[in-house]
Amino acid sequence: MDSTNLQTVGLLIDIFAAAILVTAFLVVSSRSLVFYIRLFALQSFFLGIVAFLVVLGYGETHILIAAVLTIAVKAIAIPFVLSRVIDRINVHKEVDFSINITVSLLLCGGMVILADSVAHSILDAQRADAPAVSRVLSVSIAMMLIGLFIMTTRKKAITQIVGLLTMENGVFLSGLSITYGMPLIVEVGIFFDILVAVLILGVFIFRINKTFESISIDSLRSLRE
Amino acid sequence: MSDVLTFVLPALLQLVLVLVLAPLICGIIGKTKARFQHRQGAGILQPYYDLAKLLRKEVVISSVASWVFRCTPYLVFASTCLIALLVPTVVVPLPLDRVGDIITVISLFALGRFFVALVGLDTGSAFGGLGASREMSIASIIEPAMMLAIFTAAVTAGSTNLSIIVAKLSSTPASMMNPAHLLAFSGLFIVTMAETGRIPVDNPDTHLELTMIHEAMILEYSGRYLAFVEWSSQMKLVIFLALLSNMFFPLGMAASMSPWALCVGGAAFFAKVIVLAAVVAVVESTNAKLRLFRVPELLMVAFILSLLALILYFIIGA
Amino acid sequence: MSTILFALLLGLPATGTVLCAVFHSRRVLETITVAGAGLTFLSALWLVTTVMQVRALSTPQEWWYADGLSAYVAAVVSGSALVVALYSTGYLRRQVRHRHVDGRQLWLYYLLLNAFLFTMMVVLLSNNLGVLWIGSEATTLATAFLVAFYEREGSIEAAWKYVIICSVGIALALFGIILTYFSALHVVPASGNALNWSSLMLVAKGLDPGVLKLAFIFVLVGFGTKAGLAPMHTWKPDAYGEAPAPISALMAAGLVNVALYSLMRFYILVNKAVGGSFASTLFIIFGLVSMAVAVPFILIQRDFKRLLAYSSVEHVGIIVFALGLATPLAYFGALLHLLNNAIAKTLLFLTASNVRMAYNSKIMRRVTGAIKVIPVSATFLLVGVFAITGSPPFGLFVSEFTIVSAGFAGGNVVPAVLFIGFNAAIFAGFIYYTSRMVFGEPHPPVKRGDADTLSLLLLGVLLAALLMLGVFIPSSLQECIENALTVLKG
Amino acid sequence: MHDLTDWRLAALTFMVTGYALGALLPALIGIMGRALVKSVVTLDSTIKNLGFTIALASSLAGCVLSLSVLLSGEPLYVEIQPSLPFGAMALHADMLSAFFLGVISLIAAAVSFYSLGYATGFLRRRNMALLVFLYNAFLLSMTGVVLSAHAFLFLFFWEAMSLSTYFLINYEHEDPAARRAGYLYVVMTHLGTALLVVMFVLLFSRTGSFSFGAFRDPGSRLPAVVQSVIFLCATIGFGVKAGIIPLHIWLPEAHPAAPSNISALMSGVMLKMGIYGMVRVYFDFLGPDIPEWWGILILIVAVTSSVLGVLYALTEHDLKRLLAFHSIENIGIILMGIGGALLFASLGNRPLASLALLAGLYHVLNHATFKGLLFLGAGSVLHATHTRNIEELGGLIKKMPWTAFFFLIGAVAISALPPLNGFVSEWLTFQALLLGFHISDLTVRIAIPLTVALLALTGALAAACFVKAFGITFLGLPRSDHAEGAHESSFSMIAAMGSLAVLCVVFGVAPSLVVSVLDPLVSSLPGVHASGQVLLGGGMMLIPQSDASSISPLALGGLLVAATLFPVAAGYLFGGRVRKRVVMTWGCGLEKIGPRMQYTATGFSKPIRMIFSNIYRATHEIEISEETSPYFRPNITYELRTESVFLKYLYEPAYHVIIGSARMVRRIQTGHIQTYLAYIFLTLVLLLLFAR
Repeated sequence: MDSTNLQTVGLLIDIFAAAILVTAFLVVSSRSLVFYIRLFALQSFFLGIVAFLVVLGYGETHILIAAVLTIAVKAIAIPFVLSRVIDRINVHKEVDFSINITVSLLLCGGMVILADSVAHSILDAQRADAPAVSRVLSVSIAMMLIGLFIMTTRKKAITQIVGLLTMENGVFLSGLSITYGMPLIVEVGIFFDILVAVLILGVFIFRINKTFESISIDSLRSLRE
Repeated sequence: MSDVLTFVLPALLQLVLVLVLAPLICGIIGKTKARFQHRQGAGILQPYYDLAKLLRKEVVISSVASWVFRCTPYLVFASTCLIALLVPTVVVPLPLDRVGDIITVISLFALGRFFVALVGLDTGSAFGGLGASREMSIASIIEPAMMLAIFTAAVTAGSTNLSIIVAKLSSTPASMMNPAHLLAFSGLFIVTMAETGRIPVDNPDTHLELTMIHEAMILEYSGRYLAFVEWSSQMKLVIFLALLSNMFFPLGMAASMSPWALCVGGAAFFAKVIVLAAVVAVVESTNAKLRLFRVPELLMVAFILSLLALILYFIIGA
Repeated sequence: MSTILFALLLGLPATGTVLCAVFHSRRVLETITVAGAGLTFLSALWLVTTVMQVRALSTPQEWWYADGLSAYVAAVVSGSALVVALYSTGYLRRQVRHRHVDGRQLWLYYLLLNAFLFTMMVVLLSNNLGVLWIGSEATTLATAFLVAFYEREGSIEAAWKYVIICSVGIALALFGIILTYFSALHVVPASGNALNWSSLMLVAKGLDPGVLKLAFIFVLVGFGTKAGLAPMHTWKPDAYGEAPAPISALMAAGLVNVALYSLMRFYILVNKAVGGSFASTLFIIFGLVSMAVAVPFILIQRDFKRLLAYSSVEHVGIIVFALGLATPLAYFGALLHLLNNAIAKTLLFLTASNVRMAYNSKIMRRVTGAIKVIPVSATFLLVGVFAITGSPPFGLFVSEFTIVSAGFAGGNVVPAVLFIGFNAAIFAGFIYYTSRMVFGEPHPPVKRGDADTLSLLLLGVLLAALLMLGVFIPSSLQECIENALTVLKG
Repeated sequence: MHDLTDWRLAALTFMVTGYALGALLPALIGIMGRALVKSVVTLDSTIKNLGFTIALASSLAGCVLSLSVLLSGEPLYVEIQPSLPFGAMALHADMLSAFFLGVISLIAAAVSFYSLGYATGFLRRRNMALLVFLYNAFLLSMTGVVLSAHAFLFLFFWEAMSLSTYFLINYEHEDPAARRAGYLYVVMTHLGTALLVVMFVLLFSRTGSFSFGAFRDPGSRLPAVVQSVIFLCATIGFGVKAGIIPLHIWLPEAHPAAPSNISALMSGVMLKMGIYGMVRVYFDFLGPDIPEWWGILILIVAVTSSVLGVLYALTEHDLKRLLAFHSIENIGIILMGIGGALLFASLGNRPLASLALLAGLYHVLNHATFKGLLFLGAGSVLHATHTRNIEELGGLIKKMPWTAFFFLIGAVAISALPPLNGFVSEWLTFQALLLGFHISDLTVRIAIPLTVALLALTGALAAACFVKAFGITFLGLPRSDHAEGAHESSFSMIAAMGSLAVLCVVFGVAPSLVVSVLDPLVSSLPGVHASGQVLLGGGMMLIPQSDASSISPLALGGLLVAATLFPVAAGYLFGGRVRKRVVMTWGCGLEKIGPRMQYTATGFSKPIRMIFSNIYRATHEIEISEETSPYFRPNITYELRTESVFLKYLYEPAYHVIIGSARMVRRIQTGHIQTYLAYIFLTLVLLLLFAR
């Protein structure tokens, strides 16, 4: 594999990383649960593509499995589960925000800047891969912050799951693009965990809906000082 | 034989002196007061007759009273006698001066007072309680006042031993006139008036419940018990006068056992006590009895005077 | 030899889980769980002894690894698991008798209890940081339904908060792990081992400090959330308050220590790689903040399980603080405190469950005169509270005194003084509520009747252990701690 | 000499194991025996007898040990090697420890004997095994405190002492007052302990060792600032236990709440543990370089405690509360000695410092004896009448003559009246302070006279208070059925009180015994390191320092007795034997006087309340019910409250601040999961900023 292709791969990775970030912003800016899930599916799909690119570029074959899993679990399985949940309890719109959309977008921008500065500051410049790494790193840190931000500002239980998954996508992005994936078993285990987690949370959403006649977590406020 | 001469004899002599002198002084004071009131008044020997009479009369005891009631007269009398052995009157150093110092003297007075106050509560009469309460409250101020007053004299001598104080003072007559000393003296004088139950603090010869203090406590006493209590309070007066005179103006006190010196000392002591007794009588006759709750203010004055005396002594270093 | 050990330690709980999945009869489930926990505990002790001879041991492909530290924590965790398993039998019988629990729940309980133990063992014995992460996430998932066990509103709410918050935390931790991996990629010869603790320690000096710092921050927040360090502790009172008492006990005595263990691993690594006071400063700060945050909630509290939860926040703070002091004496104190806290917390949560069953309420206002209703449990409660607040003659006094003196000796005077102040305040709160619960007359009158003898005996043993640790530390334990200490020193 | 140490070791082991057994054995019997023995009463009485007898025996062993050290003058030092991370530990009995051990054991012996009778009152009512267990544990921990020569050991026993007393205060926990008292006590003392921990760890951080030997050695002197910090920590930490004002608030609550035999121990002995700590730290660890302000501070504390203590005592008519306040007063008097010692030492006048300290320690011994005696007396009264309120008592001297007599002795002693022990120690204190008059230092010249004045005031007020306490309780007519139905206590109780009364007399008339022991003790302390130079003349004469002033209590006592016989004889001489007629007290013309016509305790203290009204800030309300006619009032209730300044202006505000801020902080637990996630989010962001 010669250097030019390597560069193009690197370029593509950056592009898709950017695309992932954009999807995250779109999640922040939208108000329909279905749309959230679709966006998340898209996001995971891009992530899968990044994985494939890593395979192409660096010949880490075991990542192939990781890529397939990503698309299978995150772009298909989890969105499917979540949309089933939505249909069952037919709640489709996110109405209540803690912070309105424009402000949230501004804040997310701020987070990107922070992430970027952090990513730059920690890497010593004389590393060969410093610029590339720092770009992707900043994207994934930003993703995590944004995911967390979504969880703190949106009030539907579903949205919180989406926010969580967004964070994890961020983590994965970094995992793929700066370390070219982890040992296979670890990858598989992680996927398994996430799947189970989502299932459990799905179950809880059902129970919450059953007990509280709503999935707005504002109703989950009986335990406090 | 020799130590009988040097110890026991002088001690006993002094005790007898005080015992004998006490009723007389009261008689004199009584007479003077009577004169002030344009009365004839009883003879100055009247107190002796009273005591003799009381000693022979039968005793009436409350059925409520306990053994405290019966022991107290003897105890009070005993403690007063003991004090009489410790306070220099005619001659210094006293044979027993090492046994107890001024703090002891004050504490012994307190001991007597403690039991008399208990007697006040023992018979279950309201008067007794009233007297005891008032007595102890007043004592709680005059006792420290007295201590401070005497400490002023004590620190000049660098000792609380009465004989040493007196000896030191008589050796340096100049220090008798220093301001700290005079303050202390006036403090002690007020204390004396209060301690011996005189106007303006208390009125010894009335049984009016609103005013009386000391009399109220011993109201239930009669006959021999009363005799001893009265006698010891008369001795108390003499002792206080002795303190007043000798602690501050130890003029003409005998420094040895030589007959001549003793005579001079005796004369001086007699003179001083008479004078002071007269002063007491004058004060009593020219002042009105204070309301009970004004008394503390007067006593506070005594306390402050004594304290000032002590502090003053330090600041100007005497 | 080493393989057998790991096989036992991981296999026993795993098989226990599987068997529980198969069987449904109460008696069988009980036997499986107790036997599993007991054997795990024994093999953990065996591990401890073996690790004393050979510094560290690991499986051929280096997936599993154990040294003094992991052995020590494993022993503590499995020990408390055994106690909890034993107590659970009596507990659940009573619950079934009172119709609080049906057969399905019973089965689920034992199944998840075994799974919980298994996942904790995975974390403690994994050499690969990725596996460690998987294990930690799995502990959350295993306990999720246990927290929601009673299916009341409160328990579902608590479970939701628990899972969400911990998953968030753990996700951050994953990122930290990836960064560590990244920092090691070019240094460790075989990139397959680049996540392996053993190989990371070898090359620690060569790791990129900048990246590792960032990694540590994420790991600290991540595992700190699971350990319940303030301000990430918020799930703790809810989860501990709503879960069945034995589970709360195991979470406070086991899960917390597992999370602390993971923190320690990275702490050692970062100290070795970055050096300086970067990590230790963060630890001291988080420790003090956790203790400080616990104070007001303990001074004013209505629910005694939440009270204990906040006390757990405090004690995690104490341990982290001690680790932050970073002197051998402080490490010793931290490890000792880890054990003491585990025992005391188990004791108190289980006692609290006795109280709750007698009064059928965990609101402290409703509980008075316990000494007359449940004399034994009440005594244990009172004494246990004195133990947890660090009064002699109990173990926690020894460990806390060690930590304080280490703090002063290390020149961290102000933090140490704060430490003492917080402790005093917490003492005031604890004793206030406990004396109100224990003494006086029960009103309205409550039927007299304590827990079953086995449970009480169990509590007695725990109390005796605390008492013993207060007056002397067995030489074997001392060696064991020293052995773990060498690991901590890096 | 070797054999000496041998049997002293034996005594030590006997004592310690004795207490331990006394604690554990009865407890075991109590637990096991329930199954075996049917009748609870027999079981409990065996437990009681066993436990208290063992306590008695081991406290006697303690006496022997302490005497052997005090007389032989060579300390006992036992190295022990516990497996704890604090290095080698040691028990030691140097002169100071031995003295306090003696005080503990003396009182403990008396109280244990007393308890044999007293505790019968708890049979069938209470858990005897628990009482016995706690009692012995309490004694063990106190002996441990004075004997331990290692910071950890000391703190260990110190807290054990606090815990056992906490449980003892809660022994009758149905009474809400007891619970409140117990809580207040345990929290206050725990705060004190926290400061002690700081103190010890400060000492440790410099010396690197926890052993007292290391703290003591002059090589490890700390910088002046740290020294002062340690001094303050010690003063507050030990002051809480000693009950100095303003840290005293727990004391008047706790002492009444505990069973009376325990109150006797707490007031007589446990407070002295605080004093022990102070002396140990000031003169052993921190001496000899002492700044002047330490002494001044202690003197201020001392004066405040003594005067306010006695003033508050005067308004009390709960007998045990009254005694508790007197403990505060006496601690103040003790501290006058200690403060004086510090002051003189700081000015380099070591002999005088040593004299002052000697006076203080002497008063420690005395207060232990007479306060123990008084509390035991109060216990007997409580035992006989089931009330502590002296307004309901009276006339007990007829019902319980022995108790009355011994209580009277205690009262005379505590009022510092000759020739009993209280007088001697206060006299020595006076002498020490008065001799300080010759130091040419302005602060001293202001401080000393004020101290002397207030000491005098304290003594007088104490006398007034005990006239009230004894008079209202024992004299006059019984004021209630409680008092009517009173009966004399059992033999063991009387004997115990008697023995303490004898001690009060002995320590009074034979001061040379005590002084000759105390002087080498004091001069052995590095902070003082000089003899008090008290010449001991013939006839038990005390001549401090110069040849100037002196007393001879023995001679005084003798003369007093002789002089009491004299008037008897005189009266006989003049008027023959006394002729008595017994009639009812004159009732102002009414047929007979009733108990309600007597003076009440409240009435008794009225004049003093008026004199010191600005200290009491008393508020009283008179409630007159006029349902029938304004001329015939069926009942008039008079209620009087004196407010505690410290509670109102120090503790309550502090409490409100703390709780208020706690309420504020608790809001962070909002219940919103978003808030919680936001916390994580912000933490992360902050840390990222921190890392850059």
